[in-house]
Amino acid sequence: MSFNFSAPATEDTEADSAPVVTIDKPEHVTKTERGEPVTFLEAIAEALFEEMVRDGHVFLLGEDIGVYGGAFKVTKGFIDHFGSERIIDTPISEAGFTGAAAGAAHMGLRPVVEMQFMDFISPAYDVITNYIATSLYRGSGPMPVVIRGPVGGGNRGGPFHSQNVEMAFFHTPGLKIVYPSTPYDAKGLLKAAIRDDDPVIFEEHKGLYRAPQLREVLPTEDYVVPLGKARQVREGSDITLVTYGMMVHRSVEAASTLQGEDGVSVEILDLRTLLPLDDEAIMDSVRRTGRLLVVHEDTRTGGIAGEIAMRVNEQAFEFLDAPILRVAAIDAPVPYAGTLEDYFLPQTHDVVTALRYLARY
Amino acid sequence: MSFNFSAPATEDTEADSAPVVTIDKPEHVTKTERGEPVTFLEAIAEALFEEMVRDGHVFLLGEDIGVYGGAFKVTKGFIDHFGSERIIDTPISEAGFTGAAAGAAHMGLRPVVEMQFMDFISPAYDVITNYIATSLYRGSGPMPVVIRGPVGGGNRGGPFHSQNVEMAFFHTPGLKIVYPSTPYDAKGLLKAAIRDDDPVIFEEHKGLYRAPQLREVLPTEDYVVPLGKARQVREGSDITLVTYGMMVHRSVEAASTLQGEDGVSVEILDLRTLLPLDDEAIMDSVRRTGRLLVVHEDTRTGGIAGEIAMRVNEQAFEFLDAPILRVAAIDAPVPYAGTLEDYFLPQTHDVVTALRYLARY
Amino acid sequence: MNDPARADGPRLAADLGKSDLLELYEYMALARAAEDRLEIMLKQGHVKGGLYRSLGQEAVGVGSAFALDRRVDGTGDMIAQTVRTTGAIFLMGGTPLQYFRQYLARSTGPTRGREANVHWCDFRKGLLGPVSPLGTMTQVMAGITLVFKQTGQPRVGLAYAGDGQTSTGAWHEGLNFAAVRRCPFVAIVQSNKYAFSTPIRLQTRLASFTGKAAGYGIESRSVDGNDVLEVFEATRDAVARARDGGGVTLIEARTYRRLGHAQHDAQEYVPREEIEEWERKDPIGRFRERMVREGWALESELDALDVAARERCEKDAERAIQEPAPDAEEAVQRVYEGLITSVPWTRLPEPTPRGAAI
Amino acid sequence: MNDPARADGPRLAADLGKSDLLELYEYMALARAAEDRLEIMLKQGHVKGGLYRSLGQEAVGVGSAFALDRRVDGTGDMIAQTVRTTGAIFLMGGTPLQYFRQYLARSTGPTRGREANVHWCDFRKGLLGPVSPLGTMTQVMAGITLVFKQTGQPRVGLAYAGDGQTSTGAWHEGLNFAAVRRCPFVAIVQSNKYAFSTPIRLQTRLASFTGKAAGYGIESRSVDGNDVLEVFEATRDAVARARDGGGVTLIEARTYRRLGHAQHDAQEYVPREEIEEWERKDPIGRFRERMVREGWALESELDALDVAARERCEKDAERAIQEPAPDAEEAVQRVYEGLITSVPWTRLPEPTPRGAAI
Ligand SMILES: Cc1ncc(C[n+]2csc(CCOP(=O)(O)OP(=O)(O)O)c2C)c(N)n1
Ligand SMILES: Cc1ncc(C[n+]2csc(CCOP(=O)(O)OP(=O)(O)O)c2C)c(N)n1
Ligand SMILES: [Mg+2]
Ligand SMILES: [Mg+2]
Repeated sequence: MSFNFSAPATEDTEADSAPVVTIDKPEHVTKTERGEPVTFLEAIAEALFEEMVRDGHVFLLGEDIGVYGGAFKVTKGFIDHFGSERIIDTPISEAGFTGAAAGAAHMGLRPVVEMQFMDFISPAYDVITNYIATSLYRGSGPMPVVIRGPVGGGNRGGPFHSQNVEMAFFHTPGLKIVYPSTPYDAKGLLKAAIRDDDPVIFEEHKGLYRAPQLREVLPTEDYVVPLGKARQVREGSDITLVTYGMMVHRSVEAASTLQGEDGVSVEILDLRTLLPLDDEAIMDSVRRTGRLLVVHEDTRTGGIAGEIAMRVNEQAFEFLDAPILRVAAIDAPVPYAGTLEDYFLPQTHDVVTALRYLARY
Repeated sequence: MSFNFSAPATEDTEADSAPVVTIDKPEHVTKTERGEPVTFLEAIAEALFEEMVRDGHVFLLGEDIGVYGGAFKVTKGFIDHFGSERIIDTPISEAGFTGAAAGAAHMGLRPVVEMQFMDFISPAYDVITNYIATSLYRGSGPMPVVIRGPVGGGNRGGPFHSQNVEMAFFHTPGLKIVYPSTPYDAKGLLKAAIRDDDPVIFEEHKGLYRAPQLREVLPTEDYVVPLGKARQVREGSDITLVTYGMMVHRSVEAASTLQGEDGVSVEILDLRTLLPLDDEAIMDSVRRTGRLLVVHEDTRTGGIAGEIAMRVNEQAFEFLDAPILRVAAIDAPVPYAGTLEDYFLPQTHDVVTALRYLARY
Repeated sequence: MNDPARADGPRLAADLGKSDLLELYEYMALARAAEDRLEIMLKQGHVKGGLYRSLGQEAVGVGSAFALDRRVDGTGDMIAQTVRTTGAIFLMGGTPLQYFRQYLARSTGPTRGREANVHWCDFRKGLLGPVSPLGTMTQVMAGITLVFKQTGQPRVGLAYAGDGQTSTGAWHEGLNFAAVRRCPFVAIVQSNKYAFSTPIRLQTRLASFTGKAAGYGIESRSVDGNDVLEVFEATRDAVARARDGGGVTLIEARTYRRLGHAQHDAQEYVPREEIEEWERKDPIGRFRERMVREGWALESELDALDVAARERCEKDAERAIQEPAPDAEEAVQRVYEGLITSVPWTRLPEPTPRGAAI
Repeated sequence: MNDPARADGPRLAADLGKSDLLELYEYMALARAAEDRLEIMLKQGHVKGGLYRSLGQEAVGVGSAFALDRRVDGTGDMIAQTVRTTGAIFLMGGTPLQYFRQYLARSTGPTRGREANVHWCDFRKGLLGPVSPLGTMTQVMAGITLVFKQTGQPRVGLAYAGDGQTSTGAWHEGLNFAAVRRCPFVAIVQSNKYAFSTPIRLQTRLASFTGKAAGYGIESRSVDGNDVLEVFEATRDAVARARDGGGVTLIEARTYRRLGHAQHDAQEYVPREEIEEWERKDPIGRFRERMVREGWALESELDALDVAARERCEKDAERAIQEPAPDAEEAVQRVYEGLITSVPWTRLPEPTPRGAAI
C-alpha cells in the first residue's frame, strides 16, 4: 500500500498547520549539498530530512519537535516543510506516542520517535519491550520504528538528563541498538535504521552533537552505514579496544598516548551497532592481538562488556593472553556536580591505565 | 516514628473492610508451626505473614491480593487478619502503586508490592529505576520497598506470563535482586529483603511454587538468609556451575549424571542474590576448579552470565583452564506452544552437554 | 452489515432489516458455541494455559463490530479485540477454526503457536490482536487511527477495554493522544463489574465510565451492554462521527462477567445471587425472546442458527485437535527480519560454544 | 500562618489578618528575588545545567502552601514541589541558602551536589523534591497520603503538576490511586499555557483541567492563579476537605509562564503581546496594588519586604558561591545503605582489576 499524507490538519487541532512541502529546507540540513562540513547533530538532521523526502511513509513524533524544533533543535523548521501531520508534537506521554508509533508501523508507515532526553524512554519500557520488540515473533508483522534521542553524561545534566539506555534494551530480543560516534556514521546509520524493518533504538550522545572537532564533509550522494557492522577506527597489533559513542574519542586519545609513550599498538573497534553485536569483527581482532579492553561510558555492572567477555570466551578463548578487562562508569546514578560527574565517568587516563596494565600483563 | 494502622477503612472505599487481627491465621501459613513441610509458595506466605506480625510497618499492595488472595493465592486470608489498610487491593496500575509504595517508604513504612505476574513490572520500570533505585543516592532517604511476584517459563504462559525480569534491573545501581530456589531460602531471603533498607526485586519461579518434591520442614524459630551470599548446593572439584532459581534443580540433575556416568565432580553455586553478586563465592570456587559454566533460564544475550564472565576475567583469569561457558534460553520472546517453549528453555540435557564439553576441554 | 442502506426488506429495528437481525443473533450464538466447545477441549486437556470467556457479554462485541465497515482486504475498519469480544472477532471475519487453532497452539494457527488465546492479528480483516499488558492496545489503536487521519483513509478504529484497564497509564496516554489528534477512534469500555476479582469501586470512584470521557474532552455514551441493538446504535453513531472527522467517542457498555476471570477462577468473591440476576439478563436469551415476540424471526429460524453454530464449532474443533503442534526448531525464527537467532550450542550435532555465535 | 484563628488583629480578606497578608507578599517577593539572583549567578557561570523560573506564577505556590499546616518537625503537611513553586518551598521552611547551594551543586547543599535545581527533600519541613520524569511525584505523594490515612495522622499532601504533566500515565495512575483510596491529597495543576513549547491544545482537548477531575470522581475548582488570595482560599477548602476524610481535590490554577521553559529557551514560539498581557497581570504587582488600595499595608512596608528579600538573597548567594564543591570520591557513596560502590580499578594506587570487586 502506498500513502499520501493528506493536507494539513484542520484548525481545531492544529494552529501550527502549515502548507506541505512548499517552504524551503531548513538551513541546517543543507550543509552537505553546499559542500560544507557538518556537525554530528546536523548529520542526524540531514538523515531525517532526506529520508522524509525520499520516503513518504516516514514521519516523526515527539515532544516539542514541531515549531520549537526539538529540545536540541534537530528538527528545526521541519514542520514548515512537512506539515503537522508528518511532524507530530505529542502530549507528554512517551508510552502513548511510542505505542502510537507501533500502530502506525502496522499500517505500513515508518515512524521515527524522538525522546526529548533518552532518559525519558523509561515510561515506554513496557510498550517497547513487550509490544514492539515481540511483534514480528508474535506474528503481528514487522515493526519499522526508530526511537532516537540524546544520551550520555558530561553535561552536568544530573541523574535524569545523562543516562545511557543501551543496557535497558540490550537484553530484549527483537530490538536493535545503534550508537554512532561520528557525523558520517550517524547519518548513514540513521538512514539504515529508518529503512530497517526491525525496531531500532538510536542513541545520540549530547557531547558529540555540536563538538566542532568532529565536523566533517559528508558525501553528497545518498549512503547508508549497514547495521550490525563495527568499524575499525585504528589498526593495531598489541591490544584490541572495543568501544562506542563518546568513548571512541577518549579511546583514540588513550591509544595515541600508548603509541607515543609506550610504543604499544592498540587496535580500536567502534561497535556502532550494539545489538546485534558484530562478533566477527571482535573475534577477528582479538585473535590477532590476544588482549581485549572494553570501554563504555555506561555503568559497570551489567554493562555490555560482560556480554562481549562471554562471547570472546565462547569463541576465542584460546587466543587470550590476558584477562579481558573493562573501563566503565562507576555503579551509581549520574551525579550532578562537576567534581562528582567527572569522577563517575570513565576518563582518558582510566583507559591509559587499563591499556598499560594489559600491555604489561 | 512508630505507626499504628488505624481501624479498617470507611465503607465508602472498602466494603471488604474486616476487623483487624481478630481472624485466625490462614491455614497455609501455619504449616511450619505445626511441624509440617511447606511448599515454596507456603514458605513465601509464611515470610510475609510473620513479617507483618513482627513489624507493624510492613504492609502489602497489589492487584487482587485481598479477598481473592492474589493470582497464586499467596496472601489468601491475609485481608481478614490484617484488614484492608494493610492488604491493599490496587487499581490496575503497576507504576502508580509502586510509586505509592515509594511514598509510603518515605514515611517509614515497609511496603511489599506484589506484581500479579512479574512480566507486568514493566510499566513500573520508570519509577523503579529512576525513583526508587536512586532515592538514597539523591539524598531522599532509604527505600525499603520489596517488589515480588511470579516469574519464569515452562507453564505455557506465553510471552507475557513467563518472563524472568532480573536483567531488566541488573544494570540499575541501587537495586538488589533476589531469586531463591528452595522453600528455606525463599522464606529466609524474603524476610531479609523486607528488613533490608534497600529496594529489592524478589523473583519467585512459578514452577517452584507448588512443586511437591521441594517441600521441606522449616525451622520454627525466626531466621533470615542474608542477601548477597551464594549457597553451595553441591561440592565438587572439576567444574564450577553457577546458577539460580529453577535452573538449580536442572543443574543438580545434570551434575548427578556427570558424576554417575562420567565420574566428573561438579560444584554448584546457587547465587540466590543476583545483585549484588557474591564475587567471593564465585571466585573461591573457580580458583579451585578452573572451569566455569553459568546456567540461567533467562535469555542468552545480555544475561547474567556475561557479568560473571567479566568478573572472573577481572579476578580469577589465571585460574581458568577452559573458557567460561553458558547455557541459557534462546534469544526470543517466550513462545506459547509446548514444543516451542521446551525448545526455547534450557533443559537438563543442555547442561549435561555443556558440562561434558568443559570436562573434556 | 456493511451498509444498512443496501439491506433487503423493511427496517425492523435500529434501522436494520431481518437479515441483519439474524446475523446479530447468529454471531452471538457462534461466540457462545465456540467458547462452549473450547471449554470442553480444555477439560479434555487440549488447551494449555488460561481460558477466558465472554459468556453473558456477547452483545457488546457483536453489536459494536456490526456497526463497522467490515472488509477482508485490509481497507475496512479495525478492532482491537479482547478475550471478551469473541463475537466481534468472528464478525470481522476471523473464524472459529482460527480461534481453536490458536488456543490449541497449532502450527496451522494464526501465530503458529507462538501466542495464546485471542492474541493474533489479521490486518486484512481488521483484527488487531492484543498483548497482555493492559492499555497497550489503546495506544496502538491510537496510532492506527492516526494513520487513517494522516493519509485521509475513511477508516475507523475501535478498541475494547475492560473497566480495570481504564486505571492504567497506558490507556490514559493512548486515549488522550487519540483525543488530541482527533483520530477516528471509538473506545468501548466493557464495564462488567470486575477486573479479575477487583470490584469497580476499588478501581475508580466513578459511578459511570462516561465520566472518564470528560477528562479527555471527548464524546461519550452509556449503553445497556446486554442489549445488542442498543450497543449497535451507539457504536454506529460514534463510528459515523469518527468517520466524519468528529474525533473520539467513549462508549460505556454495562454488562457482567458471569464466569470467573479465567477458567481457574472459582469466583468465590461473587455472591451467587448476583450471577443469577445476570443470567436472567442473558443477552442472547433476551434478543431471542424479543425477536420472536416482535415477529422478527421464528423460533425455528433461531434454533437453526444455534444448531449451525454448534455444528460448525464441533467440526472445526475436531479438525484443530487433529492438527500438529509447531516444530520445536521454529522457536528460533523471526525474532528479526532476515536474521536467525542462534540455536543453542549444546544442541548442535557437534556441540561447540563457537556455534553459539549469531 | 498555621492557624488563621490565632492571627492577631482584624480579618482583612480571605479570613486573614495583616501579618498573614504581609507574609504572602513577603514570600512571593522572596521567590522572585531568589530566582533573580540565581539568574545572575548563571550569567556569572556559577550555575551549570538548566535554570527554571516561576516568574509570574509566584502566587500559585505561595497561596497554596500558605493553606497548609506547616511545621518543621516532620509532623505537618507536605508538598511535592516543582521548579515553578519556589515560593512554596520557602514558605514550608526551605531557605534561599539551601536553594542556592543546591543549584550551585555545593557540598553543603541538601543533596551534597548529587542532584539539581529543586530536586531535594526535607521531610521534616514537608518538602518532597521531585525527579525529572513527570508524573512520578503524584504517585509518590499518593503513597505518602495513603500512609497519613492508614495511620490516622491528620496530615495532608499537596502535589503540584504542570498542564503538560497531566498527559502522563504516571499522573493518571497516581491520582486515581489517591482518589480510590480517598487519600488526603490536593492536586494542583498549574495551567501556564505551555509545556516547554507545547501549547495546551496539543496536550489535551480540555478547555479547563477541572474536566480531568470528572475522570476520577474527585472534587475540583478552577482559580485565577495570579490572585494569591483566590489560590489560598481554594486550597484551604481542599485541605480542610482532605483532612476531614473527604478525599482528593484537583485545583486548576490558571497562570502563565512568562519566560521560556528554562533559561536556554528563547520562547520564539510565543507572541510578544501574550507575554506583555501577562506582565500586566503580574501576581506580585497585583497583590501589592490591592494591599495598598484596600489599606491593608503601606507602600513603604512592602518596599521594605522587597529590600529585605533582595538583601537576604544577595547575602546567601555570596555565601553559597564561596562554598566548596563536593569531593570527587563521594560519588561512590550511598548507592546502597552500608555498601560502598567500588572505586574504578584504574584509579587504585596500584591499579589491578581485582580491585574492581565490590
Ligand atoms: C498491566 C497489566 N497488569 C496486570 C495484568 C493482569 N490482568 C489480566 S486481565 C486483568 C483484569 C482485567 O480486568 P478488566 O480490564 O476489567 O477486563 P475484564 O477481564 O473484566 O474484561 C488483570 C489484572 C495485565 N494483563 N496487565
Ligand atoms: C516523562 C517526561 N517526559 C519529558 C520530560 C521533559 N520535560 C521536562 S519539563 C517538560 C514540560 C512540562 O510542562 P508542564 O507540565 O506544563 O510544566 P511547566 O514547565 O509548564 O510548569 C518536559 C516535556 C520529562 N521531564 N518527563
Ligand atoms: Mg472488567
Ligand atoms: Mg505548563
